[in-house]
Amino acid sequence: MITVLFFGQLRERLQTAKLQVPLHELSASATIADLRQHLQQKGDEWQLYLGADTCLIALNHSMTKSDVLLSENDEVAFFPPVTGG
Amino acid sequence: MITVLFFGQLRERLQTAKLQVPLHELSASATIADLRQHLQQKGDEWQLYLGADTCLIALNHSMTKSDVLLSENDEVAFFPPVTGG
Amino acid sequence: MGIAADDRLADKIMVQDADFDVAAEYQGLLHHNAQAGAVVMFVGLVRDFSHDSQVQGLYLEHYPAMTHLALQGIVADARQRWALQQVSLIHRIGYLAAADQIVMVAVSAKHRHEAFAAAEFIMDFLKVKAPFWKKEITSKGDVWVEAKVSDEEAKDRW
Amino acid sequence: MGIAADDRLADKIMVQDADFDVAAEYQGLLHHNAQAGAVVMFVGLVRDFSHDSQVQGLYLEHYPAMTHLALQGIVADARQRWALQQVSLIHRIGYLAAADQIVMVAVSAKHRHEAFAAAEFIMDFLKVKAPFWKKEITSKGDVWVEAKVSDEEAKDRW
Repeated sequence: MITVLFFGQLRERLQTAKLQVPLHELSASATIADLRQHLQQKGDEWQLYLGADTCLIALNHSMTKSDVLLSENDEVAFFPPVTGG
Repeated sequence: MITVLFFGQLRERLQTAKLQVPLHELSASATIADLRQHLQQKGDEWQLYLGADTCLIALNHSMTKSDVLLSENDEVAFFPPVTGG
Repeated sequence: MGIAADDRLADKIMVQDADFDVAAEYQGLLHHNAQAGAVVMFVGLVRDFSHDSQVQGLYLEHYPAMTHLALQGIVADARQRWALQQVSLIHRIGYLAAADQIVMVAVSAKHRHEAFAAAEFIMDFLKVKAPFWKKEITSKGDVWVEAKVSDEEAKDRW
Repeated sequence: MGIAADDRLADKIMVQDADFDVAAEYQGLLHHNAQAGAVVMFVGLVRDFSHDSQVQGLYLEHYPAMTHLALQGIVADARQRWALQQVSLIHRIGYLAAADQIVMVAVSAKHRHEAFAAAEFIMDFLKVKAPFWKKEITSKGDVWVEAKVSDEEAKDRW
């Protein structure tokens, strides 16, 4: 199972803070890009907001890129550019 | 009258904190360089320590260069590189 | 409530709702190390909203499982680049009003250049790498703060 | 005893024997301006002499008629370069022991880059332009501290 989290404006727009995706629902050797495409099929908002170039990704609490392979029990987070400090 | 001050190691080496030089003892249109040469004639220590390239000069409380003209009642200070902060 | 971690160098990294006391953090930094020749402290504050009377405050959301790790990573990167003594980094979350303190970084080092550079580096990376999001609470609803291109550029200087 | 001057922007520039309180200076800086988004404070301290047990303390001599003017000029130069809110600059003179505070500069601004740059600029210029001289008091006599080439280089970066 992959745990997927959303933060900030993305969480509000998708009206979702957290969801889970069984790894077997994705293609074999699935990457974060595959997960993202899978999620974008959930509806127009998902297509639009998860498709944004500015969308950042963390894998298991570290910033990462779309081409990284997923493993069972991974935690993936999608969020807009950060604005702390 | 020109008031001349010395600070830091220069004050200690010359054993002088302050002295006064009548402007008329210097050449007409005397510069700080002329004052410095005049003072260097006071003895070997004066020759040596006032001749140092690193010696800094302030005229009326602002850093300045040797080629500046002197006026009556000027205050000239000679000192080594500063080491505050 | 805060999440604290002291690594082997006793860095203090906190993410907390509560306000912080700059004086206590300064004393704490010096207490750990009597060799400090230079201390640089940065405090980021909520600017007065008087230019826009609709804004009533800020809300700071974060990614709890990631935030502390991200800050630790930034401090570790700074330590790779400069010889530092102590580092303290505190970031607040939750509701904040005008003039409230948001973030503090304090760095001690033997020499001033290291302390200045590390403090600015930590802030520049925090601004684009640490998972915090600011929302302005206004009388007409909430507005997410937009990321600034200048923050990305500031990071790229290093 | 101190020599104070408040220019039109209420900068605080002090040359004094007495110690200073970083917390009070920080509060004073904010008190003058509720618009501050960024505060950078630098404190320079007497490093521990334990590497050299002969050193017992420092003595800081200055050129009283010039010091305050020199510091004012440096702060004015910083204001020419960056949009700053308040500036506080305090430098101590006289006898200082290990771990004593020597100098503090605190700058508030809307944005962090201005505050960082101005604080470091003021320290870099103070180090080579303000008429202070340090002497180490040792059990074998007094030794004047040598100026560092790196300080001249730091100033030339600006």
